[in-house]
Amino acid sequence: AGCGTNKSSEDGSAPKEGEKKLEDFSIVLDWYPNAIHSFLYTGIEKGYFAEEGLNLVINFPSNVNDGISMPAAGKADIGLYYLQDAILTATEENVPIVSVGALTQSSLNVVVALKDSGISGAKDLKGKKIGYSGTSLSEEQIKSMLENVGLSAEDCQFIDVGFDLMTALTTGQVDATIGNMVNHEVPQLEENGFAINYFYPTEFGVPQAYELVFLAGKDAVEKNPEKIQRFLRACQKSFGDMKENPDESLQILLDNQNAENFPLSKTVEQKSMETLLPVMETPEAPFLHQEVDVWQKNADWLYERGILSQKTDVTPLVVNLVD
Amino acid sequence: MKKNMPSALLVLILLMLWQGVAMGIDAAYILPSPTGILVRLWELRVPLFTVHLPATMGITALGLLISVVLGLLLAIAMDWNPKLEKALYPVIVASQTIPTTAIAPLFILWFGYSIWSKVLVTILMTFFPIAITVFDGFKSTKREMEELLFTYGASKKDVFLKLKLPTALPHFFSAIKMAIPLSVIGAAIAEWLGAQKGLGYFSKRMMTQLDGAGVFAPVVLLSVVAMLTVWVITMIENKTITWRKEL
Amino acid sequence: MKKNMPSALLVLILLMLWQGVAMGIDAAYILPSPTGILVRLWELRVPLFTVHLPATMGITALGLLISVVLGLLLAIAMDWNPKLEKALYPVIVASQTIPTTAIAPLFILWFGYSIWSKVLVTILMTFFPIAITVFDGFKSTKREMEELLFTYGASKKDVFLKLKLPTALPHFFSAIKMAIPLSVIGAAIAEWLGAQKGLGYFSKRMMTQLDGAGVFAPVVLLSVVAMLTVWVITMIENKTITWRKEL
Amino acid sequence: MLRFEGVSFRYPEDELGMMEKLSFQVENGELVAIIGASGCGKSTIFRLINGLEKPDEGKILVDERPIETIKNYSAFMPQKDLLFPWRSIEKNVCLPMELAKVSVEEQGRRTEKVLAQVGLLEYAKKFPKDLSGGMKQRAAFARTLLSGADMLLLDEPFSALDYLTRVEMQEWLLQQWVHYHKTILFITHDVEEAIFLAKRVYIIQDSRPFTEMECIEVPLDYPRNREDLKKAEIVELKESLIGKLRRSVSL
Amino acid sequence: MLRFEGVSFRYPEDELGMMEKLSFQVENGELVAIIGASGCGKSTIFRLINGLEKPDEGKILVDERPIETIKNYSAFMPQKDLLFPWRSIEKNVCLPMELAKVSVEEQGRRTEKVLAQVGLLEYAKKFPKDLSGGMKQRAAFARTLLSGADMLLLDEPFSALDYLTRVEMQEWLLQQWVHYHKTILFITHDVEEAIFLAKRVYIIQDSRPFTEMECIEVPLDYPRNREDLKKAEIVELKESLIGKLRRSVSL
Ligand SMILES: Nc1ncnc2c1ncn2[C@@H]1O[C@H](COP(=O)(O)OP(=O)(O)OP(=O)(O)O)[C@@H](O)[C@H]1O
Ligand SMILES: Nc1ncnc2c1ncn2[C@@H]1O[C@H](COP(=O)(O)OP(=O)(O)OP(=O)(O)O)[C@@H](O)[C@H]1O
Ligand SMILES: Cc1ncc(C[n+]2csc(CCO)c2C)c(N)n1
Ligand SMILES: [Mg+2]
Ligand SMILES: [Mg+2]
Repeated sequence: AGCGTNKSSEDGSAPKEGEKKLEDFSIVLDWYPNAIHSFLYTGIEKGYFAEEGLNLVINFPSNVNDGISMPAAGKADIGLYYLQDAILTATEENVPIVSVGALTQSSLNVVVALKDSGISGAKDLKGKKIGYSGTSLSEEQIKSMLENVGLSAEDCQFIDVGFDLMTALTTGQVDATIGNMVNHEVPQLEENGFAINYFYPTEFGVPQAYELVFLAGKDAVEKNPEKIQRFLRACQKSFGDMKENPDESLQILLDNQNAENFPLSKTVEQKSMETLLPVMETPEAPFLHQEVDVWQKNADWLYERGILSQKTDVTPLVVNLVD
Repeated sequence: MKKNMPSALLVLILLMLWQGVAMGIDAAYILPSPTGILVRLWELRVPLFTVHLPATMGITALGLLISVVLGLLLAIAMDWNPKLEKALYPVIVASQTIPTTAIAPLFILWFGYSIWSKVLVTILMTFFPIAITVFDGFKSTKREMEELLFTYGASKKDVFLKLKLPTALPHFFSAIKMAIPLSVIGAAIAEWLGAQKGLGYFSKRMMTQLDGAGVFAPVVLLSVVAMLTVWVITMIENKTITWRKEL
Repeated sequence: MKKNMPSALLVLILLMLWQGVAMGIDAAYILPSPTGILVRLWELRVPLFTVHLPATMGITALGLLISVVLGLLLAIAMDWNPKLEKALYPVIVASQTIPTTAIAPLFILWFGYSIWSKVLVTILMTFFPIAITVFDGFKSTKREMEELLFTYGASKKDVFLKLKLPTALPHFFSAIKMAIPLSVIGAAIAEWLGAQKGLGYFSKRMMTQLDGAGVFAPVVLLSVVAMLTVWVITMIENKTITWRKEL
Repeated sequence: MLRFEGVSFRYPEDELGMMEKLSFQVENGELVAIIGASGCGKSTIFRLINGLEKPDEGKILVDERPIETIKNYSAFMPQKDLLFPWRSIEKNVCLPMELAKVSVEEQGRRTEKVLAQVGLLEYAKKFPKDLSGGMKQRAAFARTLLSGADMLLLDEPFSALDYLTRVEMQEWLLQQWVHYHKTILFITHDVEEAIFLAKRVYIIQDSRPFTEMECIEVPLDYPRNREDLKKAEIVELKESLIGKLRRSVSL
Repeated sequence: MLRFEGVSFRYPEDELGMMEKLSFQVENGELVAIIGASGCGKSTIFRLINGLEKPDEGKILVDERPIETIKNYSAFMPQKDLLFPWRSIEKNVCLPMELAKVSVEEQGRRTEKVLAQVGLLEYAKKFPKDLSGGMKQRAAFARTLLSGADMLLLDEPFSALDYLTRVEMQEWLLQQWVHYHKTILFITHDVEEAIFLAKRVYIIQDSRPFTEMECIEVPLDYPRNREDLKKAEIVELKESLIGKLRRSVSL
């Protein structure tokens, strides 16, 4: 294993020796595999990636931001990450990254609290302990929600709980968490017998966004766009299967799950799938489609909130490689 | 000053190398340059020095203090009573092999996000090395000297005070010097598990934002503080122990 | 066997206490009971033993090996050349104060999810203590003995082989025994930072699911392995070093 | 009174026993020398008296009480100086008094006196590593004298001293003995020293294990004079003692 | 040939110098004794010859070459035994030969022979801690003899030995000397020993710093006989030597 500074040379220029020899293509997920990732497993199972000459290697993130840092450092071909965080990191830290596709057309991120806590909207968050995954935007989202309802965020406590969003909430370590997915955490908590309240940050002034986007290294996209195109094509094909036959797709996911590590509940994932399918592809936008406009709106909002230090044109961040 | 020249030179060369490589890579989120780190340290001086440094220092100081007291007590107890030694020593050695960091998340369930969950991690990291090193120090007293004291009718306490304590003193210093970095590591780990302030927390936060220089700034701060402490202790040691090669 | 009785008894009492408290709390995610952990260990035996244990052992073994080799080489080099010592020793001591864990997330950016990012953390945790302890061992040779060898016309190499090496041997053993638990902790930390397998990783995942017994199962496994290794090394040490109190 | 009653002893490392059913006794206030070939077991006898080794068989009594039951009955000057490197000479000499809880002023007084007598006053503040071999031996001797015990066990106390210093130390020891009338056992390789100092001389002979020690009375009264050593009977005694020293080692 | 040329030396810890402008010389193949009061600086002279201390002034030459430029010219037997605790007696004795790259068989042969001569053959496999004080001293002596150097420096080599063992060791040393004709310097407190062994005796007198050593020729030829010591002139010499030993210490 080498020290990877000359990142693109290994990935980009591997010669294709016919159909047999598959090229490794590594992806870093945003979270542990769940329904939203079904299409990837389906694609592997059905050989769609192999058809494109790719051997898809799925990595789970070990840090919350691996989805952006690994492709940026050239240690992965693609990563799944959150749109607003991607804008922030890419512009503020000059991380050479571009988005090559959107996974969902709307936000899924919700604030969750136990019913007992009496938190049912942004106004109740004042002075509470709020757990988040360490993405700095979560803090800003809470603050902006509070200000949106005319409160100040002064005495909110933010606690970085990493991947332990659900446990921090259920064990009473925090009063509310942000960074839960409406499709997964919500039904999961309900199935586990917790009565919860949840609400979207978008209800309180945070702009709609493609929750998750595919990020690739700028270099890699410029030097070898074709490789990523192949990946995206296979994804689209896989998503087609997922849409056609969600149960089969889910089953493949469940078969591939790492039960000892992150067991999935079939009923929860079924609910999740129901929530997801309508937002991953809409009548207006096909799967993976993204509009620079949505990006720009978010960037402008970030600037207004004082999070982005400059007004930024995000056009270079968005590259549509397939349609 | 003069005798530190070679070392200063080496550090300088290493820093220059680092700077060179960092400038070559030119991606602060992969490897920030030393100058970049310094700049960031300056920019962040207010939160770092007023909030995060005190928080981490509090954890390490408290943790170290408790560890030293506990470790010494345990070492003394084991030296005092062979039964206790037989019972405790293997357990201590064994307990040292427990990867405390792995169960550290549980501490948060026990103590919440209070300082104690972090102090506990620090204690668990430093307590065992101190106890064992000091105890080994007690054990390494010269047999013949112990016998001599015994013939003077020395009580156990006398043997302890007059012979074992001086013999173990160098070990005690080594233990402290070993424990300081460990306590810092312990605190950094603890702050990862969940904290609202502290240099470890700060560093992690910067990592999430891929702010490489920001990751290093608190690390540099922490190790400067640790270095100073180790240096002070070495000074005290050199003043105290003049007979190392004569025993 | 018999001489381990007190220790076995103590462990038993502690375990029973633990069991009692755990049953009192009756919330495995806060404090699992020892029996619960054993049951879980049994249930999880296949993935633990076939996947995660080998992964972690690989990291620690590789890390330790490199650390020992590097640490010894460095200690020898510093002993060999006073200039090197002057240059390196302060740097090594200082570098020990760097909370490596805090910058460890960067290693993943350097080495990706390969084993090397984890091995690096392990090395950084164990390398310095080994180098320093062994070097201190070299330094603690008795002055008069060194002088004697010198009058025999011993070369530097001779003094090293005939005097310093035997003198430092006990230090070497201490260093190894200290490094083993540290390497395990290092591996556990590294696996936290990013891994797809390994006992530390496994334990962390179990935490996310609030499976308290599942958190402890790999921890128990790890420390049993570490304990066995330390035990083996202690056996070797006792066979080798019969003159500790005579020097 | 010190009494060995049928004491047997063997070092676990050795095949042959050291001594078997050894009995002898030393009265209170006696000054007794032990001589014998190198490695014959002299130091071992001291180790037994001090309780540093346990007899395999038999009893060792001091004032009719088994030594296991009493404390502080003897002061031992070992063959090696065993000065503590972290204590100055002064502090080293104080050690037994510290243990006996002697007041600090008293310690200071006695230390000063004894250091003057062994000729180390100007070295009081130095550390053992700065002293010559003979000086260290004198410091160890001074330390032993200041322990309050009634029985002194001296293992080759003057071996590293030059002739004159040695003679002075011997004379000084005799004075001390006459003054305080402590029981003194000492090991020496210097037959003349044994005769000059001791009332009785025990000789360990070569057989291994040895079962008895021959005892020879020195026909001199105290106070003694160096000139006495030139008396014909004493010169003869000396020759006969040397003759009696059969080595257990085969050269 | 060993020559001191105006050597001055002072331990940094001391105020007073140890020696000043000291000059003397020892011919190759000579056997020379050094006597002097305890703490007068005898061991220090050996440390200087060995290069363990550097003279503040003056030169020390061996065979006309400054000692800094040569190696392996002397074998030193220190006052303490300094046996390595991790080596058996056998291995301890081998040490200088290992350093001189003597073949293993040769080492074995010589070790066995010398151990037999010092009466430690059956202790060859034992470790230092299992030996008596005198035995350790003999082991250290054996070790020194086996170092190949042409000049032996013996610091009180026989101080811990009983009279008979000591006499035998002395005689054996003389034999060795006659046989190999090495240069031997030894420190002793036993004036008789000095006279019996040495051709010349250096006496260090009390003034501090000392500037010269008085040299006395022993009027005896080699090989010598113990009986010679009873000659009137030798007895007289002995008395006069003792008379000359002025202590530098004030008792
Ligand atoms: N390492 C040292 N550092 C400082 N002073 C020392 C050192 N070694 C010896 N001295 C001093 O030097 C003087 C002479 O010491 P040296 O060992 O040469 O005496 P010596 O003639 O061998 O005496 P002895 O017969 O008692 O062994 C002593 O007064 C001692 O205090
Ligand atoms: N700790 C020990 N372990 C094993 N054997 C020992 C130990 N100490 C001494 N011996 C053995 O016991 C014998 C007698 O030793 P001791 O020290 O009593 O002799 P010594 O008469 O004092 O001789 P010296 O005059 O040489 O000091 C020796 O043969 C030695 O090998
Ligand atoms: C199933 C599932 N649960 C939680 C997250 C984490 N997450 C969702 S939104 C958000 C905040 C981004 O600023 C975070 C951390 C996920 N990715 N997938
Ligand atoms: Mg003895
Ligand atoms: Mg001397």
